Amino acid sequence: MEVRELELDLDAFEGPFDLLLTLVLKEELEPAEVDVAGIVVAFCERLAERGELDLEACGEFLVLVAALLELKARLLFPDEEAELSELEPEEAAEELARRLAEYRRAKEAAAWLAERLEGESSRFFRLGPAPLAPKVERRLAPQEPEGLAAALRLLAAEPPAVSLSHLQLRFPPVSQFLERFRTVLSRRRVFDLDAEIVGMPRIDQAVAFLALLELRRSGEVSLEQAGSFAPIRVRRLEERRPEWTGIARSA
Amino acid sequence: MDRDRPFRLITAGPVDRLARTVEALLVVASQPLSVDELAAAADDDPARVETALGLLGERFAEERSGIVLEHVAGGWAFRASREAAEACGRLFERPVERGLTAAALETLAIVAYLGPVSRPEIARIRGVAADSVVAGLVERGLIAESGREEGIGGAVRYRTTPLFERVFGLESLSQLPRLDDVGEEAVQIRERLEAVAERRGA
Amino acid sequence: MDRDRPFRLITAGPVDRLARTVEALLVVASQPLSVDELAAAADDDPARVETALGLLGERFAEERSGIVLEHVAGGWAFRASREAAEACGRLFERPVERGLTAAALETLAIVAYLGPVSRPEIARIRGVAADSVVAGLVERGLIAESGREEGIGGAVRYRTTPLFERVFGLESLSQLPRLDDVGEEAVQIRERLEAVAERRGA
Repeated sequence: MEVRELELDLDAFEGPFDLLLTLVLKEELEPAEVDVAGIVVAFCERLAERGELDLEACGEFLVLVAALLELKARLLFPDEEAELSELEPEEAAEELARRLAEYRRAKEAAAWLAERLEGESSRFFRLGPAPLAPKVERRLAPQEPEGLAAALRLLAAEPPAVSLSHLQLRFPPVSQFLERFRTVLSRRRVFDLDAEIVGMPRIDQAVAFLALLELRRSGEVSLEQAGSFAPIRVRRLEERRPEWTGIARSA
Repeated sequence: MDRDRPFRLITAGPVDRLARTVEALLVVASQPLSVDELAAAADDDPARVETALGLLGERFAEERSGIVLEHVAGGWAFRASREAAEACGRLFERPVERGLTAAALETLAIVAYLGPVSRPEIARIRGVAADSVVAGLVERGLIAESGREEGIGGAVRYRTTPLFERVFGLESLSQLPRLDDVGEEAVQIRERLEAVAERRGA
Repeated sequence: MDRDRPFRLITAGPVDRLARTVEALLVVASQPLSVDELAAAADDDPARVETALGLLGERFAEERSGIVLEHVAGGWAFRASREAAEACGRLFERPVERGLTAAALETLAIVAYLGPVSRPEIARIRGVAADSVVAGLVERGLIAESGREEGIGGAVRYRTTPLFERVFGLESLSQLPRLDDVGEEAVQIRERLEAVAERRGA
């Protein structure tokens, strides 16, 4: 499966994934305009159609989409110094559910509007002034020049700090899992991924998977899976330990 | 049909004269006119204007007339009859609503329900930057600026326009279905998320 | 008056239906429509459209109706009856406006302090598209075009007008209140505004 040829149909873009990446890199498409969730959904649908887990494709996709997400996040929230507020998992789940409900309502309301518009398609009315209507003259009472100065002062005022409260889902660094897996592999030649990550939060499981793909890419391990959703077996290949340079930095 | 006076619909009398005046006002107006606006322009009583509008509503009704009186966007306005939609479609564009994308409708819904609302707020709800979509809706006249957020350096806020109500055939924003009635409650979504998480974790 | 069918003016028949269609087209048009345009839109014969216009001319005539069908250069259009002229005058006479909207005031301030200035520059500083606000201020005569930016295809620039100075009680722009806390000269004010806009927009 060619990740780069993944066909996308998003708000701001329609076409293959690699064209989208090219446009972003050439700065012809704002990363902020890109609906990353839409890309993930498209990829998952494609994956489901195939019915088998293509690790190569998953790895490539995760790397590309992570890079895109990072780029988008940096552009939306350039203030790297800002403190991320800590939320308890309970509160984070609450917040996530609240946001999803809000978005779902917006979508439902939009569907209602679309239906309404369809029903009103046979209603025509004049948009401009009537052909023979008198001209409107607007007159303005005397104004204080101080109002102009006040308006510019407001425009010159520093904007408030951007709230980062919705970046509560924090990703553990990939390097943490790389170290952990290397330690396990130094003791055992083979282990099952599922046994290592059972009970972890979903975010940690995802990052662990990312670390595994990186180990495979660097030739440290081989991965086996009997079938879809079967346990993923990790096997040590050799002692080679290349310098880590990839995505750990960004995670 | 009496050919000598075939079109004297409204018998002579003060309300009929007022009805003619209201008719005249509506045919030159650029926007729907409220009863108060009509009464002020006609220099007459709002209650009498309502009576006149009742007469005109019978006369300018769908199937009776090519000109139809409607109550929309908080006022009264003339439009073409639905019977003539095909002919109108051949002569007039629909620049306001043509090609409204799903993104535009979602943004419009957010502004209609939550307005006045800023671009960052819209982006937060939709998860995508709202700049070009908002600019497109302003251009179409469906939303307009409505001050800035409280505090210093606040973002520009937007609300829907009377044109929005007119295009969607709404008497007012209160005709939108209640948000509580559409979509799922946060509680329900949360329960679903938890159910999924449990299945995965097991 | 026959109360059972008081408003069936035009006897049933194809020309009456056509007349209703023509009525509908005229009430939607913002320009006079020629017989050919009407015939094309109604998908009917020009001669029959003329007949329909004749019917409508009798119906929408002075003293009979507040809506009057008029033949002007370029075609046919509805207008208000002379009887309603006074009321229409009141409708279009705007009360003296007490103030400007926040958007208009911000834009006007930018043009006054930094002018001549182009629409893209105004949009950059305000962080929102300036097209409709600028168009509104031009229409009201508070700002006017003043050349273009350097280079081929440069954007139109705007400056304030003598009417602006009258409304704000200024003999010249040099009487604008000082903005030393923002910048001493226009150049510094502009730099400061652009820097803040960039931080706000990011």
